[in-house]
Amino acid sequence: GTEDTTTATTSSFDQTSLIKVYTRDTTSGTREAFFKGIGFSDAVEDNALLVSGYIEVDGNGSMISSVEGDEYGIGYISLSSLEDSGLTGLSFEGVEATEANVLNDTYNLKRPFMYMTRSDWTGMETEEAIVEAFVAYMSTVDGKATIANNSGILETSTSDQLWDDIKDNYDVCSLNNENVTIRFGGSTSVEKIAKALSAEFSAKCGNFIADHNHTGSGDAYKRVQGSESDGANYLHIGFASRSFSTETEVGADGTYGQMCWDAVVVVVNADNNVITNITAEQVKKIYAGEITTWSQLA
Amino acid sequence: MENAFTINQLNLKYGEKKALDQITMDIPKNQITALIGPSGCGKSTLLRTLNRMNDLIDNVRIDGDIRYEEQDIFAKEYDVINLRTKVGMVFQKPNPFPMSIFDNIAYGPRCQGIKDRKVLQEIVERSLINAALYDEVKDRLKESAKELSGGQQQRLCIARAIAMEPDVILMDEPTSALDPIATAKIEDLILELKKKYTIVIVTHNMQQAARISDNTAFLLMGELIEYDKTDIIFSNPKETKTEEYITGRFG
Amino acid sequence: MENAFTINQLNLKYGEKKALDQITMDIPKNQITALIGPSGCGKSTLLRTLNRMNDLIDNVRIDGDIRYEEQDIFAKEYDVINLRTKVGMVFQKPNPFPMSIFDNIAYGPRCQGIKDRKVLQEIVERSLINAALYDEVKDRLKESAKELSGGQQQRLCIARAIAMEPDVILMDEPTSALDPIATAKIEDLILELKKKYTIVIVTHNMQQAARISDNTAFLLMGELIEYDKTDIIFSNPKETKTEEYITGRFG
Amino acid sequence: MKFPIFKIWDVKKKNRFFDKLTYTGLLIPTILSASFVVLIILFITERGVAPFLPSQYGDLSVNFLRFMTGTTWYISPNIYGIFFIVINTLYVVFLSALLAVPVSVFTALFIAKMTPKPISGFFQTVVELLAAIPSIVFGVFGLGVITDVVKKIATVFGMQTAGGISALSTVLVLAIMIMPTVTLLSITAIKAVNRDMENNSLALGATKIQTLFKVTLVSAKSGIFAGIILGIGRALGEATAVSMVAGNAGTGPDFNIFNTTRTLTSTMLLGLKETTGLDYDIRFSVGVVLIIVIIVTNLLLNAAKKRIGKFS
Amino acid sequence: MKSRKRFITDKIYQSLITLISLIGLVILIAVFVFVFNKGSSLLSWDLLTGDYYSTVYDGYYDSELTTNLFVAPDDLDSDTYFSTRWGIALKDDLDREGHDYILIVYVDTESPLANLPDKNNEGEMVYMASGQSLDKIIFSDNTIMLSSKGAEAAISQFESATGIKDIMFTTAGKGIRGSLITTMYLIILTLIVALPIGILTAIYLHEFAPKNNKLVNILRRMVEMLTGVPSIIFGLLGAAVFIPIVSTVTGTEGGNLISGSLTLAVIILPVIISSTEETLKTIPDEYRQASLALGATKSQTTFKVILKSSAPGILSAVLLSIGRIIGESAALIYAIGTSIKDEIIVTERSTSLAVHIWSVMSGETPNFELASAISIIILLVVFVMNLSVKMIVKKISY
Ligand SMILES: Nc1ncnc2c1ncn2[C@@H]1O[C@H](COP(=O)(O)OP(=O)(O)OP(=O)(O)O)[C@@H](O)[C@H]1O
Ligand SMILES: Nc1ncnc2c1ncn2[C@@H]1O[C@H](COP(=O)(O)OP(=O)(O)OP(=O)(O)O)[C@@H](O)[C@H]1O
Ligand SMILES: [Mg+2]
Ligand SMILES: [Mg+2]
Repeated sequence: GTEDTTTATTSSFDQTSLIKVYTRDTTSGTREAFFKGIGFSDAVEDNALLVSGYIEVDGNGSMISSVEGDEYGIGYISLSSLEDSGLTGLSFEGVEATEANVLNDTYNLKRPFMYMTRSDWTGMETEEAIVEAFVAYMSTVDGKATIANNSGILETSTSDQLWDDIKDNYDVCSLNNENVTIRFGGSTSVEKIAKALSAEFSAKCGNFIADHNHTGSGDAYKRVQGSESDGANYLHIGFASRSFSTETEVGADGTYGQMCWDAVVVVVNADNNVITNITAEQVKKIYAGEITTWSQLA
Repeated sequence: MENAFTINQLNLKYGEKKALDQITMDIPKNQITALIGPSGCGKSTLLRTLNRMNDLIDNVRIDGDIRYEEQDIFAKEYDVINLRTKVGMVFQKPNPFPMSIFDNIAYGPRCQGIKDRKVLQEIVERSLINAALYDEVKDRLKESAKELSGGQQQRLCIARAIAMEPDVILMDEPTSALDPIATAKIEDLILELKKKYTIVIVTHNMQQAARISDNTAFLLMGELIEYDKTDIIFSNPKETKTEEYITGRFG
Repeated sequence: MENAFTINQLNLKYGEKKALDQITMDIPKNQITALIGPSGCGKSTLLRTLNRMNDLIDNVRIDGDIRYEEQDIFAKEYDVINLRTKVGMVFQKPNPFPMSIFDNIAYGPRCQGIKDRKVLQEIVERSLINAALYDEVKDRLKESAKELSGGQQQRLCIARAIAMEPDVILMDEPTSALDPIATAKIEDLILELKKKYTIVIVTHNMQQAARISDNTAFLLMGELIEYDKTDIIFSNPKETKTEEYITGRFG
Repeated sequence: MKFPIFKIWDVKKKNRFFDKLTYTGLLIPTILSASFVVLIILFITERGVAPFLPSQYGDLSVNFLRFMTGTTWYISPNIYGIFFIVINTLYVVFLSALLAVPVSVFTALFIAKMTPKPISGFFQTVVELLAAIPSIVFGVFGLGVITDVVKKIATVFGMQTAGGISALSTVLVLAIMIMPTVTLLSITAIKAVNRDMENNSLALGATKIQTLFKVTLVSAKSGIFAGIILGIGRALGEATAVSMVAGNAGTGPDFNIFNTTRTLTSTMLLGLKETTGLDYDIRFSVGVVLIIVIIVTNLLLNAAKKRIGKFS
Repeated sequence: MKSRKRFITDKIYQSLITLISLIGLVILIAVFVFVFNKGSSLLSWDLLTGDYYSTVYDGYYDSELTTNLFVAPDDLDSDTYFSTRWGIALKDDLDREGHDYILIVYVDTESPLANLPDKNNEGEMVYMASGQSLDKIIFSDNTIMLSSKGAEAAISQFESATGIKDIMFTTAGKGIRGSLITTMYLIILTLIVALPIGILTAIYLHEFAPKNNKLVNILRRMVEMLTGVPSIIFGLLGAAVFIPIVSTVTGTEGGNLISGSLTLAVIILPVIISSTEETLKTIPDEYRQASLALGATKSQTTFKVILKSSAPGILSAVLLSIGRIIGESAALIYAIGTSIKDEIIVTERSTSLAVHIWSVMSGETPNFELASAISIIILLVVFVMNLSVKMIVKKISY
């Protein structure tokens, strides 16, 4: 049921029903941000701690369609997709999930979007120059505007420069790069932002070809500096929707950084008229199986 | 003399093609009637009409009538299934079902709703004995019927037809796929069956017709050219066409 | 009189089953030799041995020898493919390839590497004329051979064999699937072909053997019971078994 | 008169040579075709075995026994239990076959024997087209339609499902997915039944339905069974659609059709691209188990098929 | 009496079969209806033939803005906003992937926007026109217009703006032409590889291989086992084996059409082998004997008679394979990748319609409509293939 059916079914919401708990799988960056944010870090990689009968879904999209189909469900999604999702986003600890609240650090369910470039550029000097320019572009007024336009959460400051101001530092962009392919990849969550950035930056940088092959955050490090960096699916720049692991994904200095933030928001079905706000304590109890029915929250 | 079938002004068309043309003939009870004629003359078609197996072919149009035991078999309320239990049929190529010998013969009775194992056993045995097959297969009733030789398979098919206790048995070139020894056995069997059943047989083999049948009908291009006692047809046919065909060099 | 084949002490086993037992006989050139005998006696087996078609069956063991034009056909270095181009074969069921009439007949020559369209055209026409089929099909050489009637198909198969210019033609019950009129045409054709080719024919039809063959061999359970001029076999056989079989009620 | 043409000995030699060449030449593609399975098995066992080797993962290596008998999937850092997943997979696939087979066989009967030609041609084309729909579309259909239906069914039974996401939905999606395959192969098998045999049955006074059940189906059973085997193989190997409606339960086995479930394939697919290290390799171990399950099922079904097809 | 009872049971069974099979057919047709229902609104010629990537135009406007006021055309909808100073009408809309964007509804011919200097190529111009999408503007005062804020906000920013440092607008994009062409290439390349290997293997196994030979049985078993391998595993094989091989040979990098085709070829191999073998089984032995008796060699017999007669059966195998190729996604994600392309080069990456659907469905916000629209196109392709193969079969079977 989408928005149009809400009024018809609201009255039928049965508070004595069991809460159905939806979670992403253990590899998900969203899951990591969520469980860490609610103070339930052990559950990031341990399904056994979760209430029995939880449902594990394979992506943000599945999460949306699943909770959309279950009036008694609870889950968490990326803030960027909340608006189109048809779900109700809950305030967390009394703080509404908004960009402003993320930036002023009052809203704590969030995760960083990261990028990492190659460290070994042997034989790809032009590509290196373009990627370097691209990274610079991400922190210009222009680049930040585009990131924000695609739901990335970031701070702008008056000291930000325009691309016009710095483009002369990047000679490569005044050349014709129509035959150069830059390979983007990594997280699917960052795909939309990355595509928007590359499309407009290509126009500003000699029309290089942007080849996007987004297969997951795990491939970001793997394909730029890790085990597959010389393999068939190597990338020039990869994105991750979480921090790079300090053990297994250590990139060379200066090759990685944060693009922006994404917030995670706890969602319930649009028919759910029980709550609009939830505390970390409550969510934790729900996911651990200590709170099992909606009436306990009413 | 009583008739099993009375055929009157029977016409049959496959689409636009006329296959039977104004056939009128009686088929007497407890005799063997042979249908002969060159290939494509309509023998099989006529035979299949007698138990309405032609119903299964699209595009068949029939007029005229056939009476079986005084009843019009084309009448709307006529029970075809019942007709087929009374008028059994044996085909040119032996085609037992992919089941055991026992199940093959019990098939018809079972379709009639007979379930009692003992009754079925009795029917199977009797049919096999009547079809002169019992001694050869009595020890392997549970084995696949496909493992029998061609001649045995054809006798099995006859046994299967007999098991229904029909009044009439239609046979379409029942021996043409068999070797002479198997043929001889089947011919003996047919002569034996005549005591109890009315038999209509299609054959290419002039001598077979002469040897076993009481009456012979000669068809040509869908028309019934001549129909008479077998000895008359073979010794003294009225029509020159019949004579030409009979005395052809074939045998 | 010259011989096409000289068969000496031929034994053949399918696995453990003996199918031919010490066969010794000569097959004279440019005559028609008929093989008769009850089903399963080994007629087809013997025939297939003559052009080594038995090679295709697993588990066949042969000893003894067959000489074709003085050469041992079982010799290691003997060229089987060549043998088969010299010794053509026609089967019981007409089996044209699913191609046009023309391509059917041109098939053999093409396999020999003849590509010239004109030459092929000539071969096809001459073969069809020799097989007495030309007039019936000359306007539709491009049409599928499957659309011909059974008798026409069988003549097509004969034409196909003739197209190879063989010396011998083996025929395994070539008319048993045909109606009498088609049978007559084929018999005429066989008698015609005899002028050019050596013919060995297997038949169930005693009268056919009597009508067309020069020599007749009677086999029983893999053994050659009697082999002689056809008129002697049919009028005055030496063996009682032969007599019993010939005078049996079968035709 | 002889045709003056058969003197071309070199052509004959060429033919003979080509014939020899063919014999050996054909062996090459055959061995090539056969070798792929070796390649696959080597490739995935190489990775699939790694998680159990202390030499690869040291203290983190997975305990094989616990892996094979476990009833919980993934507890950090190295506890993976696959036993319940195998059971759930077989359970779900069994139920979907139970549903799909009769419907498919009846549909095949209907199309092959009970409808006039133009209509049956239309239906057959529908079924053929469905066989080509990408499986993800069935997943979408499952999520959009089937889960809704299941949710309602559950309410009737007084149960609460997770918005319809459940074993039952998985069963239904799989059943719909394998129906085209089973139906098409059954149609082929039924159409191949000798018409004479059916006529014989009718001539014995059997009704059309009796003939269909007792003769046609009996004669076609071997072909129909081949279709069922293929369908079950497809159901076992299906990943995309299943993972959308299964719910991926973390523990089990669970035989309640209204609860969520987890299959081997959904386990492999889930997070495959985000994960690294042990958690990545363990998915290949699941793949090995899946292949073994498929092969064993196939062997058993084929043995059953041989027995069923005894008389035909 | 008996006969009457039988008549009734007969009718009951008959209705039962009809009922159950109709239920089956209704469910199957429901899948169709669902797909059509969801997808038909997006279906258009543009979707089929359009580029996936939109062309980005990047312009600026630093001249004095004339004080002329533009007049809105009178056919504008109520949800369309008009700037009298710049002569442009905007509206919020959803693109084919379901994302919000600002649609340019109208640009006055006199509008400065209709004719802007190109920011990146001196001396050239870019032209804003209706149907394009407005993405981002940096005005002279460094205020920024973002499409995510909606059309109304954009217009109000326009109304107060004096000059534009940077304006980016794009063509519609999101077309599937590239994926459609890739799919066609995949079908052709895959069949080119798999058909000969599959048919020759089937011929060997059925015609040439010694009967009851242990080794042959093992080979056969191994081929059969391929049928059971889930496609996701084929994908991993493709990534680990075929991509490197192709890369080495062609000198290009990464997944490509060829490696994808090779992987698909392995997937359909068992289908082709088993259907061809089934067909070979149905060819009467008489043909083989007749041919051999004419002095043909075994290979001549096989290739001239047997293969020719089995052409209809092989064609239906082709049909089955095409279905499989078109529908496969799990394997291709690994063996060719998910990058959607507009210009298709066989040695480079691009992706098939099924993977395109997968991308659409696995993004942050799944888009049922586009997925369904692409499915309809897949169904149409299969339908056309289906009909043509059936026609060819009719033609070639004697
Ligand atoms: N199902 C059918 N559809 C159309 N025409 C048919 C059909 N069955 C038979 N015919 C045609 O009707 C005519 C009579 O056929 P029928 O089979 O009765 O001949 P027949 O005398 O039994 O021949 P044969 O001795 O070859 O069996 C033939 O011309 C035949 O081609
Ligand atoms: N391929 C085979 N494998 C095993 N046994 C065979 C094979 N072909 C024939 N036989 C057996 O060899 C014997 C002779 O068979 P053959 O076919 O030569 O007889 P025939 O005289 O031609 O009989 P018919 O008149 O029935 O054609 C028979 O007992 C038969 O069962
Ligand atoms: Mg007939
Ligand atoms: Mg024989």
